[in-house]
Amino acid sequence: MKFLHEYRQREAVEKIAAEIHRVVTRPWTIMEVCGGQTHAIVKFGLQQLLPPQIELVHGPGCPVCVTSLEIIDQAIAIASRPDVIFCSFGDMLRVPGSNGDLLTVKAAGGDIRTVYSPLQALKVAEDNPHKEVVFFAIGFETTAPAHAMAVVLATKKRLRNFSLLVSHFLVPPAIEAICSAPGSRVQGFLAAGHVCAIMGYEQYRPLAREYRVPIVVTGFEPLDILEGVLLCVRQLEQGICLVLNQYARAVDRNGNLNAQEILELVFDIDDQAWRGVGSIAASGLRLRAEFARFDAGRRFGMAHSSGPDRSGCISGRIMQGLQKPCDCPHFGGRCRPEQPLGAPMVSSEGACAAYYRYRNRSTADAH
Amino acid sequence: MKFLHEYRQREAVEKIAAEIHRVVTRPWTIMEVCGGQTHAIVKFGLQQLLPPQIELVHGPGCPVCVTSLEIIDQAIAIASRPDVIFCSFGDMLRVPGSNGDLLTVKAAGGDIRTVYSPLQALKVAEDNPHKEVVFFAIGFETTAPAHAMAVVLATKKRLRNFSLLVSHFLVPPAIEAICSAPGSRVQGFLAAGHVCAIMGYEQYRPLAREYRVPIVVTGFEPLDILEGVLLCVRQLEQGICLVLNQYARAVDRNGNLNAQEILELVFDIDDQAWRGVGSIAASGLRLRAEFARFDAGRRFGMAHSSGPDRSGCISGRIMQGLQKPCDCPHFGGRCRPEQPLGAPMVSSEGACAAYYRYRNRSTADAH
Amino acid sequence: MHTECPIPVSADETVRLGHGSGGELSQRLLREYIYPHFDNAWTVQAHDSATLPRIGGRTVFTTDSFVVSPLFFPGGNIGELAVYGTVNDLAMSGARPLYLSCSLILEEGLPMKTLAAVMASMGRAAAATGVQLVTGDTKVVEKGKGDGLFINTAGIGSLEHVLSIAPDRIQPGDSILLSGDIGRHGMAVMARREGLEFDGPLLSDCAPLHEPVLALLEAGINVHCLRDLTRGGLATALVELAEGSRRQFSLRENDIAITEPVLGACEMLGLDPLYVANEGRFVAFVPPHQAQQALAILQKCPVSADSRAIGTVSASEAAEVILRNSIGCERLLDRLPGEQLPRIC
Amino acid sequence: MHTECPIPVSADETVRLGHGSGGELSQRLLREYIYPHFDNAWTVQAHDSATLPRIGGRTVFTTDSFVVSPLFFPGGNIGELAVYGTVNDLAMSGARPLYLSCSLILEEGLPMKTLAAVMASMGRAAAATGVQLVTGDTKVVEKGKGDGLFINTAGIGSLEHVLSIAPDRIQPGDSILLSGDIGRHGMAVMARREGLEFDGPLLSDCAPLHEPVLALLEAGINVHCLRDLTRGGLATALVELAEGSRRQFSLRENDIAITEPVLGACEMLGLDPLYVANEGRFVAFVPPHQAQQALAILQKCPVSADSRAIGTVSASEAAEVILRNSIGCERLLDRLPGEQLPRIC
Amino acid sequence: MCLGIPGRVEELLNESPLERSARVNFGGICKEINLAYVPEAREGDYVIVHVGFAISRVREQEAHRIFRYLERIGELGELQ
Amino acid sequence: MCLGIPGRVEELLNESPLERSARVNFGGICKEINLAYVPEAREGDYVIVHVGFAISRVREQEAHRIFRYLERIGELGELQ
Ligand code: SF4
Ligand code: SF4
Ligand SMILES: [Mg+2]
Ligand SMILES: [Mg+2]
Ligand SMILES: [Mg+2]
Ligand SMILES: [Mg+2]
Ligand SMILES: [Mg+2]
Ligand SMILES: [Mg+2]
Ligand SMILES: [Mg+2]
Ligand SMILES: [Mg+2]
Ligand SMILES: [Mg+2]
Ligand SMILES: [Mg+2]
Repeated sequence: MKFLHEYRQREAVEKIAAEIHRVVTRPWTIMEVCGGQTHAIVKFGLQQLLPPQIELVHGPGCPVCVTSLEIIDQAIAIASRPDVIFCSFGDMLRVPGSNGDLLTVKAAGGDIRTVYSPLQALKVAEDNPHKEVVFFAIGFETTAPAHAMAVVLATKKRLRNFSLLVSHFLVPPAIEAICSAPGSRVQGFLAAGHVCAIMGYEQYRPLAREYRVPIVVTGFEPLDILEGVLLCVRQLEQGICLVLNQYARAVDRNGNLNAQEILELVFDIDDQAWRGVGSIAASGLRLRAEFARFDAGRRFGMAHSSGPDRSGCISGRIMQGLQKPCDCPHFGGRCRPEQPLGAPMVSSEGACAAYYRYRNRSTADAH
Repeated sequence: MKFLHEYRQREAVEKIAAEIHRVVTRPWTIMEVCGGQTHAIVKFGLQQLLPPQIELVHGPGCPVCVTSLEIIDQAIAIASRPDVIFCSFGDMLRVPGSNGDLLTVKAAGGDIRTVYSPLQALKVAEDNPHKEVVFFAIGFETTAPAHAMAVVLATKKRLRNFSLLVSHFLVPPAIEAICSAPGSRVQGFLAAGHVCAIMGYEQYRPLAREYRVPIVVTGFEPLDILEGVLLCVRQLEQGICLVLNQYARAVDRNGNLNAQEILELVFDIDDQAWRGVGSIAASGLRLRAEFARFDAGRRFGMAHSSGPDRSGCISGRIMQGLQKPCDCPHFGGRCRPEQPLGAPMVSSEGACAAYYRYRNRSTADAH
Repeated sequence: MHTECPIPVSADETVRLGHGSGGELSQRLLREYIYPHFDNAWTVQAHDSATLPRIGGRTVFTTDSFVVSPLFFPGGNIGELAVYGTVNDLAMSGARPLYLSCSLILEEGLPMKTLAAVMASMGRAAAATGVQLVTGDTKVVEKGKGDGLFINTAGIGSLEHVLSIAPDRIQPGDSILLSGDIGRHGMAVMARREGLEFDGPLLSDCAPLHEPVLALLEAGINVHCLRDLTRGGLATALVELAEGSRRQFSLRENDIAITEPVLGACEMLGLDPLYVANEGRFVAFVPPHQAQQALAILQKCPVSADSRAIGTVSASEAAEVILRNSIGCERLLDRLPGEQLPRIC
Repeated sequence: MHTECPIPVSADETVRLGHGSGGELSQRLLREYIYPHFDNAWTVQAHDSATLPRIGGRTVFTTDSFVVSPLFFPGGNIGELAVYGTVNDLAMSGARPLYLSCSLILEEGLPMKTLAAVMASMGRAAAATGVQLVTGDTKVVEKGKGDGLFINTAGIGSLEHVLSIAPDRIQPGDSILLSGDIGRHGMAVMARREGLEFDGPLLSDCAPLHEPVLALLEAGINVHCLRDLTRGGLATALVELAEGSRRQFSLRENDIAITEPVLGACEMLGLDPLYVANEGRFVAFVPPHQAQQALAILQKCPVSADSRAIGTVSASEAAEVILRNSIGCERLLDRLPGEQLPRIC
Repeated sequence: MCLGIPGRVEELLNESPLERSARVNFGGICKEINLAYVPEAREGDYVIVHVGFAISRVREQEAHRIFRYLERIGELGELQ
Repeated sequence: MCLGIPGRVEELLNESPLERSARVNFGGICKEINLAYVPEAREGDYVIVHVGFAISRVREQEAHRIFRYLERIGELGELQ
């Protein structure tokens, strides 16, 4: 496939890796913000190509990982209703709430459907006028325009049985929170390419300046990630803190203005709770008052009621680079891939799941 | 089982049969009105015990057989609705409407449940508050009090999602219609024991007088039926036309007054269409105005729309004793037990099904 | 970090789609719920098939899927049924049942406890019958696309004699033996059906039938045909055999045992016990001169202790079944078109 | 009144509960829809089991239930799958597939046309593969308690050689051969799943594999182990074998063929093709000195024409599977916990 | 029409007039039956049951009538 | 977050602004994708697709930059 294969070529990858080896002189800790990048790093084993001085920290950029326990519990409550068809992206189904996950609800008879796109959920609503169709609208800036468009189209089509359970996150406030956290070890960031495809990257300049961290807008293929690391390390070695765009084939400085327009039409910025991390000011989106009738939480009278997460999962600290999976008391015990306690154990490229896979090896270097 | 086995004893049966043989001198045509009696006659082979002069004609006393095509079509339309749970006695499911039967609707996904009692349908309504529960209330005087009680209890329980598709028939007007039909061959009647358990048998006296037919209220076991025949034949031979009560262990002259009271509370008498026979004045029941909200036909806006029965089924004439199954052009061709065109082919004791079973025998004497 | 699994799969878990994925959950399901009840062959070979020792005699092969609802009914459950049903089909060929496969279709949401109870029951039933469960398969379907649990068993048996036991060997004069009272399984299941509930001493007859069959063969009875009475009941089985053999059967209703509770339930619902399902009854066609001996042998086995001769094969080639009933009349039995439905009339 | 049946069962009929009752409708279903596609054995014996000719060699026995949705997918349907799947499990023991059973669980409302098409396909698949469908069963479940059609097949094959083909025979140094490109079946099915629809040249690989296996054996290849790649895909199959043999496998990703459409679909949904189901691919473990010869034999059979050596068994007893990927890094493959779910991230 | 069979009243379950019910025994198996229309039925009585409702109480006296009649026929027959 | 992959626009299917869509080809398999946010995309263009929406158009020029850079590294390496 064009624009994929060429970024997975061994020769090119090795050249970039060699250049990183050549440039590095000291240890550096770099966070890839985005779960998609983490996925590629773990799956391709990219850490194996890096010099030992470079430590990659897996960031919080995975909506599956950061959606709060409270929202998961709301999703479970709504999906359990007999009058509801609940539509969700596949990877949300296994994320544990206070008591079970969405797959459990499905196994108990809840009508839960895996969708690829919010447009599919819209179609389900059109096809099932006697049911309430609720779409679990999770994501970052990349996904928000799709959800915004679903709201716009539902309005246009006068759908009365469609609503969204919104759990939307914004990246820049999270990066700022990580930078300003006491004890932060992160010295540079690979920013999330697809988020920037929507939002551009002007917002990162003040962060880079204020916290003195280089930020490189980075793609998702091995070559992209390694070049991102190279652009970051080169700055770190030289003491520079710029925002650079490694992923220029897909990202424009100003982002996608069409998408931003619809986004602003439908959503307001609001404070947001990140699972394991806590509330971060102005780091989320909620439906604007004009579209409040699409708010599933409101429609089904969801109370803000989940207690604190008592699972003992330390995912928040792992995603901030403060601790490692093996520091978690549940790792490999109560928490295992087939029954995850926390989100990083859910997908096979989640930080904890990746550690788990390599648990029996002397060298845990492959993650 | 007490009150069953003793009425199926060979010795007793043979004694009664011998008495009939002794009494008969000429041919007589007697109609057993009730489908339950027909069932017993066919299943036990009672015709084999009777002298050849006595011909039993199977009457119209089977709600499955006489419910009109229009009502069956309404049942099919209502049962096809996705918001409906349709409850019916088992034997109604195979009766053909203009286009398919209820089993076809079920196979296509309709939620159709076989119930043993209207009380079960009431329970289904209580258990499924988000669904419309419709009960197919078919029957004669015997069953009507059960349906009336369901309406009373639904009122008491304030059930808003329960309704009845009523198809109720009264026996005396049908007997009168048969007696007064041109060409009628029926010379005596075995009246339906369980109908009389509810209604008593005073109503039959004017009929017996006017049409000069003996009428014997008869039970359902071999001994009952044979005694009923004996009591009828004896009168015929002697030229007497009385109403006699063979089934005194279950039937009182005045019937069940408790049941009659509730029956009158809930139902009004009305004209009624009998499948294959046509409309008979004052031969049916409909819900009284006070209980109109339990009327499923009204609730679902059923139009009176079925065209005439174009199937060519001659069931009406068979049930009046005017023709025999083998006179029907479809018998054994388009109409067979596994795909009945008309109701008498539906149950294995229906007149046409019984004929069909014996079609390959030289002696068709067993029905 | 060498961690062991400290969590026993909790008893209130339910089946999830992942249990059918072939992944880790599937492995646990097999390890914890299924292998313990099977013979080592399957577990040890850890392969998708079982290599069996050489089979003496001709091989008999059969299969049945079991879809009973409810899964547990008075007197049995789907697991036993799945073992006995296939054992019985093998026995009806006169074969010694040897090996069974077991293929499960689980519906998402099935309680693990239910699965555990069914599998344990299968294991016990196999052990009691002397067959080995040697190969299997497990699939999981989405909620609403199954009915809790379906089980398929296929079976292999060996024919250790030279008789052909088949409908075409039925001869005029043959005595028809019935191994016990009828209608119990069907009515026991119906007693637990939603809405029809009734209670009382109604137990399924669910049982393995190879023992009386092998006893007949070992005693040298020239068995002409055998048939277990399952769906459709005694009447349907005999109609099939009458057609298969092109013979006329004459039955005596008085010799067909039906218990009072079965009769009561049938009368209440307007069902005919001759057409109600059984799971531990069979008919045997034997030459008239061996009928008494055969009956004595059957009556010695607990499962067929109430065997009786219920009729004979007549000389006519009419391919029909005639029942002479309790009051001395004749009734022609035929196949029902479909399922028996409860009547009101 | 001797009337013949003038009505052909109409093509727009659907399955009803009565078709599973054992009564007249059941008979018609068998006569018109099922028997025509089966060998005479079953029809003629008109019995609940098949008596088979004596089987030469040891007997291999296997079973699988097939629950694929949709029933028809690009490149195949559930009927073919049910024949090939069991043929393949027999072949993976090195057995010659001989006999299949066929047990259907029909959901009320299934169009008769669909059933007819599936059964015809099963009949053709069996004929093409040289196996005989000899015994079967049909059940009907209520609407909403099935998924159109489930098929179980059990299979019997004969082992005509003395090799043991099993995980514990895998040796250090063995060459791991893969019989073609992977991921096609799973993605072809997914392409037709409600809501995920995509179109393009994606055909299931659904095919029988006995021919290349028997060719290897006939050529005297000392086959150590075989495994067809079904649910869980290549990765799961190899992890199971690594655990079963307590050996470490090293794979070269570059030698594992994946077509562009499969890759495209996987990328789109965030799935890993190594874990996607196949229905016509297998891995063979052979001694290194015979690897070239084995590969040549496989490549001569159309179904395994694209066979390649994809890795080797190493001396370590770590019981793990290591993939060296296209950029030269190593990745440890393990079992997925459950089903692969489409990702957004 | 109207399948009705006799069963023995075993135990009253509900005494409220409209929902008056009892466990009724049919050859050993039991089912809850509405007795609203046959309030006079007592434990040990037989009732005729149709679609879950008792529609009449069996009068033992009347039930035996036919057997007495048959005996008379028998006697007559012997006389002849 | 945000699985996005490049596909080639094959054929415009719907031209209404909000529901603008095209058949997009991913290695041979095709899916209808919403193009409302990338109205400038023409047939033959590549777009990055996320949850059924095109979020940006791939700029070929920029896509080749890294390979030119690698060539330069290579040349430098040879010079050293
Ligand atoms: S091991 Fe489990 S509980 Fe611990 S941090 Fe990871 S996901 Fe959370
Ligand atoms: S044979 Fe069929 S069509 Fe003719 S009268 Fe009987 S039921 Fe009606
Ligand atoms: Mg069988
Ligand atoms: Mg059988
Ligand atoms: Mg069987
Ligand atoms: Mg299997
Ligand atoms: Mg279900
Ligand atoms: Mg198998
Ligand atoms: Mg296999
Ligand atoms: Mg298999
Ligand atoms: Mg069978
Ligand atoms: Mg279904």
